[in-house]
Order: sequence, then C-alpha cells, then structure tokens
Amino acid sequence: MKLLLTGNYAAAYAVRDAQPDVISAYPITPQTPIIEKLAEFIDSGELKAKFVRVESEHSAMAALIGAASVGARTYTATSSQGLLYMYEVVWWAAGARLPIVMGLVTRALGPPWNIWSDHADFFTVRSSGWTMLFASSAQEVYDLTLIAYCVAEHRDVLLPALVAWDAFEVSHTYEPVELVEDATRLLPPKGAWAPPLAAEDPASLGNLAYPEEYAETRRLMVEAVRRVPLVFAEAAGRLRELTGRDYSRGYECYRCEDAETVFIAMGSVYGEVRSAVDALRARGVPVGALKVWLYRPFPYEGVARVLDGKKMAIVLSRTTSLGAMGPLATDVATALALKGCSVKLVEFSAGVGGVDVTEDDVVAMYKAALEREGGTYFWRGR
Amino acid sequence: MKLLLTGNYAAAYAVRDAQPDVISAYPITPQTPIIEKLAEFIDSGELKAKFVRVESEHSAMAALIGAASVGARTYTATSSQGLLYMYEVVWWAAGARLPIVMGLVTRALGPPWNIWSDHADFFTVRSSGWTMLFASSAQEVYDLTLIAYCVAEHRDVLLPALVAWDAFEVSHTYEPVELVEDATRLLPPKGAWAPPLAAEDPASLGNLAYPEEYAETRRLMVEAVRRVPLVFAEAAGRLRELTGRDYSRGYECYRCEDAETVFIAMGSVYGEVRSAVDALRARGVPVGALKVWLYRPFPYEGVARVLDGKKMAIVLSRTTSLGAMGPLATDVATALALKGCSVKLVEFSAGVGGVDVTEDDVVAMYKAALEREGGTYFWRGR
Amino acid sequence: MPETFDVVWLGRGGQGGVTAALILAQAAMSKGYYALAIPFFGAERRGAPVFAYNRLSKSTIYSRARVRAGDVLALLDPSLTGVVDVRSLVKPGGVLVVNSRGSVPGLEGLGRGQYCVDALEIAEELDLKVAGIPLVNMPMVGAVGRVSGLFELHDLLEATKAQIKAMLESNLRAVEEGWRRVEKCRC
Amino acid sequence: MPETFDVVWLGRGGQGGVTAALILAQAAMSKGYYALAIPFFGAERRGAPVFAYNRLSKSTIYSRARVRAGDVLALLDPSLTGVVDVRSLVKPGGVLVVNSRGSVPGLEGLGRGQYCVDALEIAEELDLKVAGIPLVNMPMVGAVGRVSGLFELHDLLEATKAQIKAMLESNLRAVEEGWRRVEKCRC
Amino acid sequence: MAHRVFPREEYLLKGHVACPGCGAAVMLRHVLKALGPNTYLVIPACCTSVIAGPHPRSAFRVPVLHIAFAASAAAASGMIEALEKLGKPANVVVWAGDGGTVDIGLQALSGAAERGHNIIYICYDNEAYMNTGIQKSGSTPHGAWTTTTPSGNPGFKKDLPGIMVSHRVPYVATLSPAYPNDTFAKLRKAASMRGGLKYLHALTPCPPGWRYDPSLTIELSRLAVETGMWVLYEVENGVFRLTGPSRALLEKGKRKPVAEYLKLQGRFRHLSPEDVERIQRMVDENWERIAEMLKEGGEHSSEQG
Amino acid sequence: MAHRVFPREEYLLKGHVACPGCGAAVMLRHVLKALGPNTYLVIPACCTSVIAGPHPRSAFRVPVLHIAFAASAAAASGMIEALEKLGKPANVVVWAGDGGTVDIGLQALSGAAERGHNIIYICYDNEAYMNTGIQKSGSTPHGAWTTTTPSGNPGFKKDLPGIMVSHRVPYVATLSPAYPNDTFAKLRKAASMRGGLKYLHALTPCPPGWRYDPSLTIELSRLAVETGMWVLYEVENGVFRLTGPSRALLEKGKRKPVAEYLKLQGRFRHLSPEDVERIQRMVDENWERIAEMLKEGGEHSSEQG
Amino acid sequence: MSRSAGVEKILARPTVGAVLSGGWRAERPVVDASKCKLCGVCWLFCPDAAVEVSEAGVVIDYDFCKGCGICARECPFKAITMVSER
Amino acid sequence: MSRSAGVEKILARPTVGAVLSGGWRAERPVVDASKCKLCGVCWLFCPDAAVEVSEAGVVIDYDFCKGCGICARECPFKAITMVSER
Ligand SMILES: Cc1ncc(C[n+]2csc(CCOP(=O)(O)OP(=O)(O)O)c2C)c(N)n1
Ligand SMILES: Cc1ncc(C[n+]2csc(CCOP(=O)(O)OP(=O)(O)O)c2C)c(N)n1
Ligand code: SF4
Ligand code: SF4
Ligand code: SF4
Ligand code: SF4
Ligand code: SF4
Ligand code: SF4
Ligand SMILES: [Mg+2]
Ligand SMILES: [Mg+2]
Repeated sequence: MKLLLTGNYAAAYAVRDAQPDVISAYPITPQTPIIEKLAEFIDSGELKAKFVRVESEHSAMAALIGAASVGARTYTATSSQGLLYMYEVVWWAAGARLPIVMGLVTRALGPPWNIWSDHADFFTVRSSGWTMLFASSAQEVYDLTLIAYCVAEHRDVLLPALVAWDAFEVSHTYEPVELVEDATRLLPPKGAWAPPLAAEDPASLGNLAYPEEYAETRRLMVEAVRRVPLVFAEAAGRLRELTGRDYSRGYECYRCEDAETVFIAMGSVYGEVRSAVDALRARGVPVGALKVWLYRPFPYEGVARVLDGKKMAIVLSRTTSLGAMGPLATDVATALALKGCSVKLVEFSAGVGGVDVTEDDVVAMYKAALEREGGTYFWRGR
Repeated sequence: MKLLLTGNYAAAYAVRDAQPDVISAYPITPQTPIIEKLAEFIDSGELKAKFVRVESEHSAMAALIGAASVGARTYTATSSQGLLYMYEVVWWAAGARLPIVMGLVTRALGPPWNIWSDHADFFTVRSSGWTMLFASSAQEVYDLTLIAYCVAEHRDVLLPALVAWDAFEVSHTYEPVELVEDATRLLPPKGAWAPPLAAEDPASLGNLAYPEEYAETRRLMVEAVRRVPLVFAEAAGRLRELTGRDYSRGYECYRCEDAETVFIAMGSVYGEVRSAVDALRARGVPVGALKVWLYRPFPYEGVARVLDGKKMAIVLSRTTSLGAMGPLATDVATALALKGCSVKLVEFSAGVGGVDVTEDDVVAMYKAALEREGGTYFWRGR
Repeated sequence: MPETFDVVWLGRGGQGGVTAALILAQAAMSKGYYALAIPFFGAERRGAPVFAYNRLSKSTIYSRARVRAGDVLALLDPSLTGVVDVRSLVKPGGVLVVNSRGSVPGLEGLGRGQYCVDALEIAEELDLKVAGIPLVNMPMVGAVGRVSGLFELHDLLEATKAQIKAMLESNLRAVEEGWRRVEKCRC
Repeated sequence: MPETFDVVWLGRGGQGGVTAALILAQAAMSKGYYALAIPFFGAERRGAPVFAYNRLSKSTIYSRARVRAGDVLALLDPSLTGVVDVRSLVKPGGVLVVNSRGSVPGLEGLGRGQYCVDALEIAEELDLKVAGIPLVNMPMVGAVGRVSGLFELHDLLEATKAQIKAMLESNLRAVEEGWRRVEKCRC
Repeated sequence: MAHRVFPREEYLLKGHVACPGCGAAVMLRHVLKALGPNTYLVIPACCTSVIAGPHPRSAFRVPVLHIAFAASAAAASGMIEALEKLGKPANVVVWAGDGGTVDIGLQALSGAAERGHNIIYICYDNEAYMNTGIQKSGSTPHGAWTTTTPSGNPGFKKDLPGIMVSHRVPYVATLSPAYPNDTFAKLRKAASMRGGLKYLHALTPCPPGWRYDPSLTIELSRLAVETGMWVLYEVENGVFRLTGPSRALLEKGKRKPVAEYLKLQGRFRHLSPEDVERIQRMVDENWERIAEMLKEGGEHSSEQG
Repeated sequence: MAHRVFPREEYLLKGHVACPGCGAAVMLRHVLKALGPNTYLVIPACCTSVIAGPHPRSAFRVPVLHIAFAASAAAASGMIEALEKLGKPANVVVWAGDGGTVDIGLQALSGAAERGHNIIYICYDNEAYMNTGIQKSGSTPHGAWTTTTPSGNPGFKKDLPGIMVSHRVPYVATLSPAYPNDTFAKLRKAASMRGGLKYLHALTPCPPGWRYDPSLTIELSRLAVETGMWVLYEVENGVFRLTGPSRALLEKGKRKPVAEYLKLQGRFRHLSPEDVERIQRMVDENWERIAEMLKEGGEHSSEQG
Repeated sequence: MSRSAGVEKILARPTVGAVLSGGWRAERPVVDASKCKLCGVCWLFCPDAAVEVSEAGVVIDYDFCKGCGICARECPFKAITMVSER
Repeated sequence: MSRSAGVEKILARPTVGAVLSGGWRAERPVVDASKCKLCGVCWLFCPDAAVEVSEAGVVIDYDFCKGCGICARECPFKAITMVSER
C-alpha cells in the first residue's frame, strides 16, 4: 500500500505495524505529530498498546525501561531538549540491554530556542551503545523503524535502537510511502526474547557491580554491538525480499566508483548532495556521494573501502563543531586513519539550526574545499 | 603552602581561593567530599558564597545559569549519573555563554551501579562547547580549577569550563598539594565580564531564533572556542610564573622525542604509563607518553606533531568503545588524518569501571599492540 | 536535477493550506507523479500568514530544500498581499490563483497572469467552516488543480475522498465548484 | 618506577584507619617524602572491614594504582584475621603491627615478624571514643611510625597536631603511648 | 478609567507573537504592570517562549532568562541568591505554563519552595501543552479533548495550588485575566513579602487550544469564576481566604451552571449531558470542601509536621 | 509468637549489605513479608542499591529493577502497564529513599499519581542522603546536623504524605518499623486496592546517619511515634484516620516530650534547650491541626477542584 | 565593560513590533467615538497592547492589533465594532 | 527461550550471603535459652534475618548476624546478651 505520509506519520505507521505493547512519550516540536497519530491509532483500535502520557521525557524512557524489563515491546519518540532531558535513562536502557525502539526527530539545541533540524542532539548518544540509524526520507523512516525492532530484539544483540530524521524537511513533508503488507513476516515474533525480570524466576537488574564485574558487563555489550551489522544486514535482506528496497550495507553510494571526491552526509541534505553530484558530473567533475544509514556501529571498513584512493572527502555535518571536528567527520577520519589512507578531509558545518542547504551550496562547498586545507569550516551560505 | 589534600579537597581549596558568589550542587559518590568541604568553608566564613542545596543536578546547573546570567561567579561539581541528569542544562550553559566552572569526578555509568572511575561520563559533553580539562593528580585538580576560571571568564571566551579527575585514585587519595599564595594574582577580577541580564538594560537571553540567526550564534561560539588554547596558555603562563608548574601547551610529553611508540592517556592511569615507559626504556624499547590536560578544544596540531613519524600510537581509553573507537582515540585518529600521517593506531579500553591498571598491564598492552592490527581492544587484564 | 512542478500555497493559520497541498499531492500521486506536500516550517500562530508547498515530478524527488517560488502561487487570502512579498513567490513563467472576485491590485503583470475564484463565496454557500473560519482551501484545490493543467476534475475528487473524512460531500462540491468557477481575472 | 614504602591499614569502618594513614603521610611529608594516604575504594558499611594505605617515597610518586601489600600491615582489629586474607597483605620482607596484647594465632612466620601494641587498652585509658567506638588508630600511628623506622616520635606528634583538632591532647598521648608500648610479639 | 487606575507603562510590547485573543498575554500584561521594571523573568519552554518574539527582537521590556523546560524554579533560585549576594535587590519571577509547572517543572518548583527562596512563581494555566499543539498536561481538566486524548481526558486536573499549600509556602493565590483588581492586589502583596516562595496560578483561556472564538477570552475567564470552576482565593501563611467575586459564590444558587462555561468551548463539545452533570457535581463538592475549610477558621489542614 | 503471626518466608536474605541496625532493612523485611513473592521492586539510587548486594549476588528473592535516581515512579508506571498488557498481574512496588522521593524523584511520583497507575510507592525516610554519606535532603528535619548543614538544617522537613494527599491519590499512609501490625494491615490494604497509586511513607532510623548506637533502632522508631514527632495515620479516599499507637496521642499529656527522642541522636546534639522547645512547639501545633481535621470529620481539605 | 566574544549577539533587545502582527488580522476593530466613554476597558483587556486611551479618545494601533475582538466584546458601551478586512 | 547476547550476565541472582556480614560483628548476641519464651520479637526486629525461632529455641546465624544488638535490647525477657568478639 502506498500512502502520502510525512516522516513522522511514516514512523507512526511503522510502529502501528510493529504492534508494541507500551508506548510512552512526551510532546516536543517537531516530534509531536508522531505521538498524536499513535494516540489516534490507539483510540481507533488499530493499535492495541498502552499509552503512558508521562510528565517528562526522563519518565518516558524510564517507563519503557520498566515495561521492557518485564518483556513488553515498546516505543517512544523525542527530539532535541527532550533527548537531553532523558539522557541519563537513554544510557540506562543500553546498559540494561533492553530492546527499546525510539524515534528521534533531530532539532537544534538551545539557547536560543530553535525548532529546526540540527544533528547535535543525535550525536550526543553516539557512545551509548544504542544502534543508531538515520533516515533521509519518510520511506526510510518507515523501513528503518521496522528494521530497528528486528535488530534490537535479536538474541545476538538485545540493545536499544533509534531511528533519526530531520525536523520538517522529513518530519513534516508528505511524500509517497510504500508500506509492508505483512510486517510480521519481517519482525521477530512477540515475546521471542526472555525479559530479565519475572516473578517466577527472580533476578535483580543493576545491583552494584565491583570493577571486574562491571567491566565484564561492558565487554559483553561490546560484543553485542559488534554483531549488529550482521543482524542489520539480515533484517535488511528480509525487507529487500519483501519490497526490493536495500539497506543492507548500512550506507548508500552514489557514483562513487570513479570519483575523486566523495561527499558524505546523513539525512535530508543528502538529496541536495545527490543533485550536486549530478550537476558537477554534468560539468565533468568526478564526484560521488555516500549516505550513512547505520551510524552506530559505524561502518569503518565499508567507508574506508569507498574512500580509499580518493583525493578528497567532504563531510557535510548538520551540526556545529566545537573544539573538535564534528562527529561524522571524526568517524570518517578514524576510518581513514585505521586503514592508513591519506585522503584530504574537509568538513562543513552546514544547515545548522535549520539553515536551508541547496544544491548550489553543495557545489560551492566543493569549490571552497578545493582551495582550503583539511579541517572544519562553518558554512554561512553563499 | 603545601597541604596533604585529596583531589576533591584540592578542588574545594581552589574554589575557596576563587571566591565564587554562588555554589550549587547535589551529592553523588565520589564527588560528595567536595561539597562537604565547601559547606565547611562557608560555615567557617572562609568562603563567602551562597550555597544552594538543590534537589537534583538539573537544578544545580540551572541555578548556576540563573546566577551567572546576572553576573555571579559560580561553581558546581558532579559525577556520572549526576552529569547525565543535568545534561540538558550543561549544553544550555554553553549556548548561553555563561562562564560557569564545574568539577567532574569521573565515574562509571549504570546499570549495573558502579561508583569507580570510568571516563564515559566525561566524554558525553565533548561536543557541547565547554572547555574541558583533565587532571591526573590532586595538584593538577587545584591548578586546573583556577585556570578554568581564567579561561571561562575571559572576554575572548565566555564559555563554561570543567575540570575532570578520576574517582578514588585522584578524588580520594591524599597527596601533597602546593596552593597559590594569592590567587587574585592569577584570576580575573570579579565582575570583569558584563552579565547578559540587568534590569537597567533589559535584554532577553534565548528568544526563539530562526535558522540564520541561530547559526550565527553557533558560529560565534566556534570562534570563541578557537580562542581557548591561547587564553589557556596565557593563564597557564601566569600560573607558571607564580609556581613553576607548566600546563601551557595543554598536554605533556614524556620521553617522546626519539620514541617509536607513544602512549596517550588522560587521568590517573598516566602514572602507570609513565612508569611503564621507564621500564620499557630500561629494556631499550623506544617508547614515550603523552598526557592530555586540555581535552576540548583538542590540540590536534600539537598531538599530530608529536606523533608524526612514529610507528605506533597506543591510546589507553578508560571507557568502553561501543560501535566506534573511543573518543580520545578518534581524536587522535582525526589529528593523524588531518595531518595525513600514517601511524598505526591501537586503542585499549582499559580501567573500565574502576578496574586497576598497573605498569605491568601497560607493558603487556605494548606487547599486544605490536601483534595486533590497528583498532580497539577491550583490556581484561593479564 | 529533475525539473519539478511547484505550487506555493499562501494563507492564514487555520485556512487549510496544508490540506490543500496534501490533496493536490494525492491527486498527483495517483497519476504516477512523485509528489511532495510540504507545510511551512515555522512557529507561527493562528491568524499569521502561513505557507504550504507542493513539489511534483515524474521521477523521484530527492531534494528536501525549501521551495522558494511556485509555478502556481495559490493565494487563499488576498489581504495578505500587503503583508507578504507575493511577487517573489511566483516563478517567472508562473501564475497566480487567488481567492477573490476580481484581480488583486498591485499584482498586475505577474508571471503568465492571474486566475480568480471566489472561494469564500463557495465555502459560505456550502457552509464549510471549522472553528468559525471558512474553509476556502477546498475550492482552491479545484481551481489550482485545473489551472495547473496536470489533472482532471476526477483526479481531484478521488484525492479528496482519500484524504478527507469530515463533511466529505460538501468538500467534494467545493472542489468541483472551484474547478468550475476559476477563470482568468478580469482586471 | 621508584621504590615506595607501603603501609596497609586494616580495620573496621569507624575505627579511623584513613586518619591514621593521613597522619603518617603528614609526618612523611614534613620529612621531605612524597606521601600518599589512600582510603579503600569501596562501598562498605559501618562495621565492615575497611582498608587504608600509605605509599611513601623520596621522589614524586606518579602511580595511583592500588596498593596490594605493605611493608607494614597495620591491623587495627585482630578479629579481622578470620575475615580477610591477612597474609597476602604483607610484602615478603614486611612486618605486621597488630592491635593486640600478644601475637595473633595463625599469622606466625609472616614476613619479618609481628609487632604488638595494645591500642585498645591505650584508647580506653585515654577515653578516646567516637560514637562509642574506641579510637585505636592513634596508638597504632605511634606503633607503625616507630616500627617503620622512618620517623622520630616528634614527627608523628607534629603531624598529629597538623591534622587533628578534636581531643588533641589525648590523641597526642595515644600516639606517644603507641610508640612507647609497641614491641615484638611474644608468641 | 482603567487606564488611570492601572499603570500605563507597558512591559509586554505590541507586536508580540501570541495568537489573537490569547488569555496568557492579557495576564502577562497585567502581571508586569503590577511588578514594574525591576523584575527579572525566568521563562521555561512554553507559548511565551514564542510570544517573546524572534531573536534578536524581544517583546519584553524587562530582562528575561529563557531556560530549559524543567529548570525555571531552579534558575530563579540561583538568580535571586546571586542578586542578593551582589547587592541588587529585584523581583525574580518565574512565568511558566501549566505543563512547565504541574508536570516537568514540578520538582524544581517543589525544591525552591522547600528552600524558601524569595521568588514569585506564576503558572499561567491554559490546561494543556499549547506551544506544541494541544496535548494533555497534568492540568488538563477531566473530559477535555486534546490531541493525545482524542476521546476526552480520562484523568483529573492536578490541584497544584493545593499542592503548594501543602508545601507550606507563605503565599498561594489564584488569578484570572478578567479580574485585574484582584491580580494587582495579589501581585503587590506577593512582591512585598520577603522570604519564601510566593506561588500564583492563573487560569488563562486559549482560543486555539480550547476551540473558541478569540473575542471570548475575557468572557470565558469570567465564566470560569462565575460558575465556580475556577476559584479566586489566597492562602497567606496557611490562612485561606476567598477573594474577588468568588467570595459571593459559596452558596450554590449564586453560581452559574458549569454548562454555560463548557458549551462555549470546542474541547468540551463531545461531552454528554451526564458528563456535564458529573463535572457540575465535582465543582459543587469542591465548594463544599471550601465551605468546611472556611468554617474551620481558614486554616489549611494537613497531616504531618 | 511473632513468627506465627507474620509470614516466616524471607524475601530480604541474610547477608545483605545494610549497616548493623539499619531501620530501613527492618522495614523492608516487613514490607516484603506482607506483599509476598509476586512482587516486583523498583529501586532508585539509595542505600538499598547497596544493601541489595554486589553483582552477581542479590539479597532479594523477588525481581528487582534498579533504576536511575529520578526515575522510579515512571519505571513502575511502565512496568505495571506492561504486566497488565501481558496478562501477568503482580504487585509493582517502588522502594525509594527520602532523597529519591521528596527531592529528585518527586516529579515522576507526582506524574504517576496523577495518571493513577496501580502501583504502591513506599518512601523509607532516613531523613538525609545516607548512601552518599549524610547530606541534607528535603526531608531532613529542622535543626538536624548533616555534612552539608554543619550547624544544623535551617529549613523544614517537606511534608510529603501531605503533598500526596493533595494529589488525591486513593491511599496515603505512614509506617514505622516498630509497629509491624500496623505495617502489615496498611500494606495489605494498599495491595488490595485496585487502581490508583498508593503512597506509604516510613520513618526508618539510621545509626550512622543519626549518630546513635545501632541497638536503639526500634527504640527510636517507637519514641518517634510516642513523642508525636512521627504520626501513624492513613488517608483512604480522602478520609484521615490515626492508626496504631498514634490514636491515643491526641492529648498532649499522652505524648512523651520530644527531647526524649532528640537526645539519643548525635545529629541533634548541638541543639540548645530553646531549639528543643521550638521543635516541641512545632510538634504540638501539628497535633492541633490533626485534632481540627478529625473534628471536621476526617475529610482532608484543600482548596481547589 | 563591554560584552565580548560575540555574547552581545545572543541577546534579544526590547522592540516594539517584534513581528508585524497587524497583518494577521481578518477583522479590524473600529471605535465609534460618539459612544466611547473613555472607560479604558478595551485598553485593559487588549492582549496586544494595541489600544491607547487618552482624553483625545481611543486609538487602535492597526500595525499590531490582531483583530481578536476582545475590545469590541468587552466595551461596556458597545462603542467598538469589528469590520472585515476584506 | 534462553537469554542471549550476554544478558544473563547482567542479572544478579538471589543468594543467601551476598556478603559474609558476620565478619562485621564486634559483639555477638548470645541467647540464654532458660530465659527465652520463644516470643519471636528478636526474629521480628532483626534487620538481618539472622534469627531463627522454632520450638527448639532461638538460633542466631553468626555467619550473617552483624551484632547490632537490637535483638538484645528488644527481647522482652532480657534473654539475649551482647558479648565482645575479642
Ligand atoms: C525537555 C523538553 N521537553 C519538551 C519540550 C517541548 N515543549 C516546548 S513548549 C511545550 C509545551 C508547554 O506547555 P505549557 O507549559 O503548558 O505551556 P503552553 O505552551 O501551554 O503555554 C513543550 C512540550 C521542551 N522544550 N523541552
Ligand atoms: C542523578 C543522581 N544523582 C545523585 C546520585 C547519587 N546518590 C546515590 S544514592 C544517593 C542518596 C540517596 O538518598 P535517599 O534517597 O535519601 O536514600 P538513602 O541513601 O538515604 O537510603 C545519592 C545522592 C545518583 N545516583 N544519581
Ligand atoms: S496557543 Fe493559546 S496560550 Fe499559546 S499563544 Fe496561542 S492563545 Fe496564547
Ligand atoms: S546508612 Fe543508614 S539507611 Fe543506609 S544502610 Fe546504613 S543504616 Fe541503613
Ligand atoms: S471600552 Fe469602549 S467605552 Fe471604554 S474606552 Fe474602550 S471604546 Fe471607549
Ligand atoms: S481587536 Fe484585539 S488586538 Fe485589536 S485592539 Fe481589540 S483587543 Fe486589541
Ligand atoms: S525476643 Fe527474647 S524471649 Fe523472645 S524469642 Fe527472642 S530471645 Fe526468646
Ligand atoms: S545482633 Fe542484630 S543482626 Fe545479630 S541477631 Fe541480633 S538483631 Fe540480628
Ligand atoms: Mg499550557
Ligand atoms: Mg535518605
């Protein structure tokens, strides 16, 4: 079935199709339409979930921790200040190994207040152990949200997963979205994972652990995270069979093979990058583009393989880099350093706080990058 | 004056010497002795500050935002869950450009509960715009806390600053600490910076900013952050004149010049690294060590200069790397990638959750690194 | 970059510009277009001028950048001409479709010209109101759909059925009347 | 790595092991040593066995790793021998200083031998108590300070003055008595 | 002659960004007139963050600290302590929505109340999260439609003034934009009391959120009081007193039926006559409680020292 | 014959990590005996996080979710909803310290109360942050020494049971480890009530924190009640009732002087006779309030519907 | 003592007309001076501070009046009527 | 349905003797069976669940009794005395 959906509604449809048991969320622009749509689905009976209308985001995530700890499938969504307010328990969810799924509509952090897209919020949880996916269209929001459940609940993983997308450009823009006819063919059966807590078999989750014991819990997390790419690819493979859409590598390459310069981006700006690649190619400039879907764990090897032998990598970061290169750019740098490739690396902080980035901007960045040294530059527009 | 002080008490003495107007904090192991000592100083009249005994860390930082917004010099300290609970307003303080100073006693994140050192908490704020310093002894805690005030309140900066140190190994260990006789010779005069809010000249701090306006506030932050190393070096220079202790480069090198392999670390483990360097050198192995004090902004150029031409860099990360190399290692990787140097990069997650790391461990890591590929390894001990 | 057909909808908060864009996109989608319907990305309040947009193309649209000007500018409230720089919202070869009895003064010579439809009259005839505000958006869908040259009336009615639940009959009538009554403005 | 002189203090929560370590470190610092006093890094409750440590050296100590065994093990409560593996806490060439009238059974042949001091008796003679718990730590400072061979009694008394405010006189007496009464255990 | 009685100075400037007919904007105008220019506002996320105007323009002629949603009372605590330490006495006033007060801001408010900072905390209550588009808050009345309670709120409005009375703060009062005399008297009393947190709670109608014609804002404010759904009172050092028109409403017969208030609002449109009857009963019971309390001598009771 | 009257099963196992004489541990034993094995505990950061035992050993024979300090009531909300959805009815019980209840956990608690989840929330009140080494909390009594109030707490104990009564939850009660009969009756009532949050608040003496000999824990618990400093009561659907020994203490003459309670505790050692007198007056005034309330018919009053 | 490091730029300054809210209006309030008794009620209840009252009469600032109609409804003397902007 | 991905390892399991708390004791409670009336009060108030009461008498588990002295103080028949461990 093909529907015209915004990114937010696409998320709500994916959640409806995953049929979680408990949803808990707190409103924040631009996430609000997701939970409003879910409230509608529940009201109409299309979704049989309990909706806990909490008094804050900290409580939203905590409620899901409580629910998942006894075996519920769960969902929440938030944005910006909301993610930061629940920050403590976001980490808690990962440490507790609970397969919670979250939607994150990226939005700038205050002050000043700003409701438009910026990936600063997204990046704050990049070391937490959550599987992190980034969607650049409503279709991707729908698909990746379903895949997130597959990854999170997989017995080799059991870690929470989030799917992010840009405020407004994706969250509020209607576009054609193809739904999966029977999501149960994609998703793990409900109750396939054993919840940590059950009165029949009492255990405690989180007792004080002395250093060695604690380190062991963390080592096991590292191993679980290492298994994510495979599990992701497997789930993406099932989706491909059902729909033909392929996310299995965790990233997409566009005209990279013979490129000398590769743009790297996540989210809605990738559309402009793609157009810019076409435009530059039309003028004979050998450029390509790489879009990241699976941001954590980061596909170091894949990215390094794509960039190996190139002259230049240009990272478009939708966030301000303060005191260091931006996160996506450092990830690319690490991929390069680990592989020992020497590629000029230029980062532009572009689209900060919702600034519109166009194809022409991207072309102009390409020109600027040629002239500048490697490093981070703040893109003020042309 | 030389006193036997723990790292926490050293922080309290530095704060006493800086004479802030408002202190607000919430207890958490292992930070608690700092605020208990400050409460004593206030009780005895040695420190004339208002102490706001808030009901949570979120409120502690918020109280300082309120206080600093009208011109007060401020202090708080926290740890682990506390930092994560105040996370939203930590970012707020930076965006509001308020020169708040914070102590952070690094501690592992739950679950499971663990009160020992781990730098995961520290790294969560690495993109926030705060100036971030790391001390590896009580003396450094004292010195860097005073320098933090100098940097934060400097008219070219006006950004908050934090000083971190390890739980227990530094926070609770007594060692000789030399105090600065007259801290006013080091510190900026009180009231030297103009607070944003004053009834005489009304303004609003934080009104909703549309994308371009918002991006401009962020660009100005980038510029302020760029000025930090210079301002830091200046303040460190003043301290050097008063005490002979030199932090001005933002990092320390030990036997690096002719080394083929350089260890990189922050915090108390650096003591072991130093001993291991001596031990390996004694066996004729050319190794050196680099300790980072000024973590944000990260000294890419200095670090790259030190590492340029080396065969191997071994980063000791006191945190779990989940889905990516650890933050310190990615910073080093970025330094290398920007400079285009090809150095084998090996990271060990060692000392996670307070696991004791000894000189022998470090020597063993060296050996392991020789045999392994570049990448991150979890150090379980020998 | 594929060429796209763009519509800018300008009205006031509450008049239903986004719904109009959505119905147009729905009609386009059923005709095999790739269609976007985009609300204005703002923090506007009720009564303030608000935008919505369409971007339509025969091939997939990857761009999510802002729409700056339309092939059609649909002006739901002519009094906004004094408030918003309307001229800049029409592409050089574009047209204006305005909810008005006659041509709007000051907008002469705009693009390929002005089309008028008295959407307010239609809404009032059909008693189409939400919270007291006449829903002029539905007649405008008919008018814009026709002027665009991309649709049959049937497409628009089907799209309306797909998207609208409340007061469906009157809404269908409104689209139809908009389609029927739109005409090149008399100046 | 510079050689360090290490002391392990083992007592119960509330007996003042950390204060003892602190006073010893203070005495060492005044004699030009670089001195660490380290509490146990645990989450122990009142009554549970707790550790404290000293690490002393003529040169700067960079290491902050755990102390595993001492040149001196100061045992504030002999009943802990059944609870903690005391042997492992003494370096091969180290000694035990125990708060006890006579040698502690089961610890024979430990390092270079056992020293005894009846710290409880001293504390009780001087009525040194906090919250009902006798402060055996001060006599132990005197005893350990003497056995270590690093200090004069004077150093320990000055260090006590520098660190202790409450009941100073009795505390000084306690240190002195500990110094005076410590002796190689009779077995 | 209102303009002779109340200060003419405006501290909320024209061209602000409230919706037409915003009850909160009326209230805010009155509040700032009562407090004057030596007033620092602390504002968490809420409609007023937008009303304040787009950066770098501000509709406020007093200093304003915008602060994270959960943090307003804490920020005000730090601010008043700083101003006192720096020798700059002033009014420090939190202006927060109901969501920012009864839900996400409650903890900071409770802490500040317990510590007894000399601040004024004002909750303007439009009974939902309006800035994000009408979601249920802990202050949404029973039965009201919101986007997250599509069939009406199954829960009940949290009684925050009552909860603040249980905190034993020196002053608690309720406000309405329809009764400026009452507002001015209460604000001036609050500003004159030194020490302790003063808590004020205003019911401020919201045309888009409550689904009514914007011209009805004052009328609805008045009806809320006249039907007894909103009670004007103050609790000064534990002593409860009805104020303004509410003084005359103890007798049920003096109160208008709640239906008059409900029927003007789209958010209550779906209520059945039985629902309305239930709400009427809740209101009547509340007044019975008030009557008892007044008998008791106005002392607010609670259980534990 | 206590062991015949109360269940013999232990759910808090020996070898747990409380200090000798811990009042909270006594209380917890009683609570779990009353609730039985089909009970899920949710525990925020507090002494009990440590008491629970070092990983991978647990001193609890029921499932326990340890959770971030501020999050317990919210986690319990989600847990009960999940168990209901999954068809596994059980007791979901928050067990939290005073800091985790009256300070950092208050907001989540208030939200859960407003939403009316079917959970039991128990605050064990040792009147300070004990797990971090005795810092003042919002529940620390006036005058008490803590490490952050070296000259005694200048503030006053927040009345959380009263605040929860203002939330109109179906059940509020106070507990003491010295009165197991009272405890069992209240817990079983709470467990049997369906719908709504049940709030219980226990005063649990703490030897290191209050500075007294550990053998005195039950004695102090008893003295707290006998002096009237701690009142045993319950409020069921708004109706206030004294319970246990507190029923006999309305008359001032029946109550022991508060000095008997205070003098046993090191944290009150510095109090002057005038200080003690002031505390005595506060307690007496509280009992006067209780007397009035009981006259009124046991209905708890507050101002606002 | 000037603000530095760009901090001035994060402050918003008091501005009459943060937005041109007169453009939001669908109906405008029109005062009938003959009926007006200068009671000030319209001034008191206008959410937008768009009313001025002086001896010279009531003046509405159409640059900022949003046309809510409160003044018209609350005027005790029915001296204000709302007129469509169309 | 087994737990995977190491999740079992983050759970703590009910254990008698999470710590050997008997080692914390400075004084031990000793029951004088001749005075004991088996009333169960010591059992009821022991914070450490270290007391067993049966027809056979009161037995204290010294592996876990921390020596707090509550049982001795609360015993209505003064049947318990605290004896130093030294
Ligand atoms: C931590 C956090 N969560 C959510 C938001 C989003 N948010 C901003 S304003 C608002 C609604 C405020 O409601 P209320 O306090 O009642 O004020 P109103 O908007 O109704 O005036 C919300 C949910 C935010 N800014 N921060
Ligand atoms: C967010 C956060 N802040 C602080 C802490 C540190 N902390 C752990 S337990 C505790 C004290 C708890 O006090 P209370 O709730 O009264 O329980 P008690 O320890 O007294 O039993 C504190 C402050 C924490 N774990 N998390
Ligand atoms: S939504 Fe309501 S409260 Fe917010 S500005 Fe509009 S009218 Fe005022
Ligand atoms: S500190 Fe107090 S409450 Fe905590 S375990 Fe010890 S006795 Fe119990
Ligand atoms: S309310 Fe009416 S009578 Fe009064 S001043 Fe305004 S217009 Fe004149
Ligand atoms: S219509 Fe509304 S905004 Fe305009 S003057 Fe009247 S009250 Fe003010
Ligand atoms: S309390 Fe005393 S009499 Fe009762 S069972 Fe225990 S030892 Fe026996
Ligand atoms: S001394 Fe304390 S722990 Fe031991 S049995 Fe008696 S009450 Fe229990
Ligand atoms: Mg609201
Ligand atoms: Mg406590």
